[in-house]
Amino acid sequence: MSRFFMNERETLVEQALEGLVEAHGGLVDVRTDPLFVTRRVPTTGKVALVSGGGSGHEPLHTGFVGQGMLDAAVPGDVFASPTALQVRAAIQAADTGEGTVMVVKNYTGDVLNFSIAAELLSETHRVEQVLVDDDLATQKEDEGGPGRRGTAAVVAVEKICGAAAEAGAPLDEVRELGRQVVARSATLGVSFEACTNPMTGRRSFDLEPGEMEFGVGIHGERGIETRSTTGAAELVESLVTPLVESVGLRRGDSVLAIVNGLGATHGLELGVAARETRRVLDGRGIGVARSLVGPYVTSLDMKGLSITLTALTDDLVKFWDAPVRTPALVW
Amino acid sequence: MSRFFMNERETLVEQALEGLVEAHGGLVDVRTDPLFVTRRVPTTGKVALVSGGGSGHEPLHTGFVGQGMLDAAVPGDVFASPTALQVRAAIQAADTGEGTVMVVKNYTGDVLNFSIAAELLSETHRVEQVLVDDDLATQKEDEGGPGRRGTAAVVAVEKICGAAAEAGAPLDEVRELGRQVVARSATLGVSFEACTNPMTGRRSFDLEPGEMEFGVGIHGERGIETRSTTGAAELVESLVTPLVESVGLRRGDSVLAIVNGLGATHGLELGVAARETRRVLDGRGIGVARSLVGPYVTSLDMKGLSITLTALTDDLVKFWDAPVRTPALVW
Amino acid sequence: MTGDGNAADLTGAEAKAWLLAFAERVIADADELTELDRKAGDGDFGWNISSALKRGREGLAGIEGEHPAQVFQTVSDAFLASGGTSGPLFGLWFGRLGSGPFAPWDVPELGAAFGRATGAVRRLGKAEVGHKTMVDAMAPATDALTETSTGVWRDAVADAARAARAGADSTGGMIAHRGRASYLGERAQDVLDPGAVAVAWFFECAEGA
Amino acid sequence: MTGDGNAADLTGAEAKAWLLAFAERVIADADELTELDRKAGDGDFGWNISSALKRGREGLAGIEGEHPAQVFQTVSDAFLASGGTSGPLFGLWFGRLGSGPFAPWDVPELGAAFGRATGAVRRLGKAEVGHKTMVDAMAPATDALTETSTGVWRDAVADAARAARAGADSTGGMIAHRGRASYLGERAQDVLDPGAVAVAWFFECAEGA
Ligand SMILES: Nc1ncnc2c1ncn2[C@@H]1O[C@H](COP(=O)(O)OP(=O)(O)O)[C@@H](O)[C@H]1O
Ligand SMILES: Nc1ncnc2c1ncn2[C@@H]1O[C@H](COP(=O)(O)OP(=O)(O)O)[C@@H](O)[C@H]1O
Ligand SMILES: [Mg+2]
Ligand SMILES: [Mg+2]
Ligand SMILES: [Mg+2]
Ligand SMILES: [Mg+2]
Repeated sequence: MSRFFMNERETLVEQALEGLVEAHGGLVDVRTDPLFVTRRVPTTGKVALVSGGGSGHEPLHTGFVGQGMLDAAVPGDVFASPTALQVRAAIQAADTGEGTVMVVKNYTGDVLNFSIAAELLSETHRVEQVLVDDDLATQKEDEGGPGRRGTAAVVAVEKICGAAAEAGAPLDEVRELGRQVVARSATLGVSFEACTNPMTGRRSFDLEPGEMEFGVGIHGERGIETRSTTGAAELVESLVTPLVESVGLRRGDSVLAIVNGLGATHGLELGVAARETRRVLDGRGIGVARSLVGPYVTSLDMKGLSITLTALTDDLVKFWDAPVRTPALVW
Repeated sequence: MSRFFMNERETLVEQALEGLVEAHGGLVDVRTDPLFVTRRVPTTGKVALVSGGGSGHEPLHTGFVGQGMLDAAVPGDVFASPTALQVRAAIQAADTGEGTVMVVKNYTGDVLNFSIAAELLSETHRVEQVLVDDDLATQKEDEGGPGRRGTAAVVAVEKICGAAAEAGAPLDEVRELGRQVVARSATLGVSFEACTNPMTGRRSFDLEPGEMEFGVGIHGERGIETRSTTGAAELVESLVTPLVESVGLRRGDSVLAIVNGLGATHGLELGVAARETRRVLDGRGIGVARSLVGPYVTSLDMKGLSITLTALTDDLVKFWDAPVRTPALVW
Repeated sequence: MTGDGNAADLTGAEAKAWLLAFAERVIADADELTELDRKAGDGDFGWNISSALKRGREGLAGIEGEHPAQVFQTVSDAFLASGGTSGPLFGLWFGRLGSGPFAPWDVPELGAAFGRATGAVRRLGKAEVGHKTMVDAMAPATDALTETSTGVWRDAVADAARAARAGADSTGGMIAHRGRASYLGERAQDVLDPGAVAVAWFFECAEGA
Repeated sequence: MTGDGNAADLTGAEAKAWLLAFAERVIADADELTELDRKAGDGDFGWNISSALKRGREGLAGIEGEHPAQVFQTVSDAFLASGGTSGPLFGLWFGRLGSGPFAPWDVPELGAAFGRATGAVRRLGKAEVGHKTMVDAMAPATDALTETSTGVWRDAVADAARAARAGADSTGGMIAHRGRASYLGERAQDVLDPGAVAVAWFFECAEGA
């Protein structure tokens, strides 16, 4: 039996979105048939920013629709890509003539459905794609593979591209900014307890007491290694060190740090993680110029967290700091 | 072994607060020895609003410090009252001469320590108290008992008193507004899985598959009854019905609904709960004028949620809508 | 047969009858496709494609069938609303066909439409002939349509059907390079690719329509 | 003994010596108090009060002891930083004493200060004599201080100590109405209240100081 609070599985995502509108009706609106979320008041005369993916990661992406961030978000079923039809409809609704940038996390289904939607609109719409593949745990040497997964860096991409679009940047510039954020970002996650399947109530993997799963993604899959649990200081060190190398950070650089809860991680734990992240980076002479701490890209009720570092430039800081007004992010 | 992410238990709360400042340094500041959180830039010439209580409920209260809400928050250890010394120091720091309203959840330790702090300052400071006791599950007939527990209605109290104080309302008025909110509010919670003790990793109670605990508070204690799990529609009905009665809501009334996650409850689940809350109230002709949906008053990693209804007046709506700028609430 | 234009051209009504026949065939024999996907994938292909075609059939019931483009577009939408890998790829294929001329199609137009459609699937699926996918049937069928010397659409499609069938058969013996079957390597070598088989059925269904 | 005022008045130095003696006594015999709280509560009273008084001792080491108020205030802060129920209540008690005159205290001032302090504890703890709490020792001791006819502080406090001891002893046989012991009802009836015992120790410690 499931302990997941819902009515039927079939209506879960749509009913949850009705709740989103209940809570944030001033910011967002939900369209059905096909299902997607738009801004309450569509904005014209700017590049449209559209994203989406499987559900179960809330507030991603639907919580990031609003002024200064997404124009539309397209939710699939839990851990399943939205359909190309949904994506196409969302682009048609959001694009007011300045073109659309799609922010897509690198999963086969998402890439396929977003690309096909764009392809089908190619004669009427200018659609560009930013592929987010920040997860170091899935770094492989082979060229033919699916490449790295997309995880929490997508929040930075959506925030920064959203601000640029809002500021009137043209299509190519918004896309290039997004690609720049991706190129400057890396993420690693760790899990202390797997998430439970909403239908069966079973955990997606088991850990013995004293074990944690290193290098997890956001779909309940196992990571790259099962390790012994350690204190926060040591664990954050082991997450941050490969990120620093991968992004190529050097003394004097400054970063955005996203300390992301995977679902059931408590605010106290994320606070400690944020503190340790700063401490580790301080020790390497790298400045944490901005940080975002909270459950922004979740994996149902997984216990764990991910850390994302994005190397900043003055431009990126400017767009990060620009006002945003969405259900999950406001400043 | 614990799966709770931290360094040592002794430093947990303080390190988590360093993380809060890391993430929201523009809004809040942490003082140590004794430990409390203040606004980054103290505001003068207004009534000070101070709250606090045990940790493990984040973002409550430390996440509600900032413009339009609290001036200071005083965190105890996990599920333990802060000391009177902390409270006294926080009041001394926050009170700039217009007096202080303390918002206190009704638990013996909190009441004692806040009252004693106020008592000790009675010759130099004007300190008033709003006691929050919204939890219907602990309603008893006997006069001598500790009375109802304080839970999620405290968010409404802090928001509304905060706005009034910011608008320049005098001490008595801020206190009366807070008491009015308490008198017009009621809360009921349900748990699908108990929270785990950060040190032992043990759940505070066990539920068989297919069971849920009705009427829980926010400290992992059992509720009033173990019931069979039901779908969201039926469960929300069973939570909302007694609230409507207790608050004395009638057709045509309008409410603030707080749909609060207790820690490990997913955004999808809270969305469904918000939708069902609106549906049940609609069916009774009661309007949901405002809703707040999210994990605002948590109980570590408890799976479950609470629903709070506050009967609104024009005044309360005005203060609810007033701008707020805190780590956990911004509009 | 029905159709107001030249009998050699594919009319909307004929296209609609063709697609309805395809839907019927797939819905009737879905288990056969599922069985192939069970051996070489995750066993949902029959369900994916038949639920798409049930939706497609409903869509077709609601349109006149003015020209082939309208018909293919309707079926495309049904596939695009589907999950799995095959749903969006078939949706794209039919969607590209759906941007063909808004009038009966002569054989060169037919070939050009399928050329664009199959090209899009190859590009988006990153699949070539020999990768053991639907493209192994689509590509030779498309070649047959574009290289045919007949001017009668039924004859051209019959050529395409033969080529598609041969292509589908050739997937038995291939090691998959795309889709879930690629995880199985040699273990699924003997199994026909269900996507390719479905494409063969598609071309074959023109005959009775 | 030490002290610059009238030998009959309580000086800061004397108050400091008194409190240090109390701290020593409690720290040495904490287990005795813990044992009582184990029988009638949650067994942490000895630890709560002795850790507060260790902090208090450190605080006292850092001050001159200019007048009793400063001494009591210092000890108050140490208790206010403590958990449990007794920590804040003792913190309040000493805190109220700490707002007495900034000079040596004569006996009436001493009585008045304890009157305010005990009154505050009764009010905040909602505890009356007979409820089986620290108030059962505080109240009679305070009465003894305010009603005494002596003008010498040591004599007055000796009276108070006798009254406090009698009060503490009276809690054996009481059914608790406040604090954790109240959950146990008759089952803890025979146990002395540890808070009251600690108050008796407090007054008794003035003698050697
Ligand atoms: N990259 C690809 N390009 C073209 N066709 C593909 C590709 N991957 C899979 N296919 C086709 O999709 C079929 C499987 O479809 P389906 O069962 O719906 O997908 P899934 O693997 O997501 O369950 C395969 O038989 C194959 O023909
Ligand atoms: N309401 C009250 N008023 C006065 N004293 C009290 C009250 N409740 C408890 N006490 C005192 O506190 C003592 C217990 O202190 P302690 O062990 O620190 O508290 P806790 O019960 O929180 O562990 C009791 O022996 C009693 O003297
Ligand atoms: Mg399949
Ligand atoms: Mg599948
Ligand atoms: Mg005790
Ligand atoms: Mg205790």
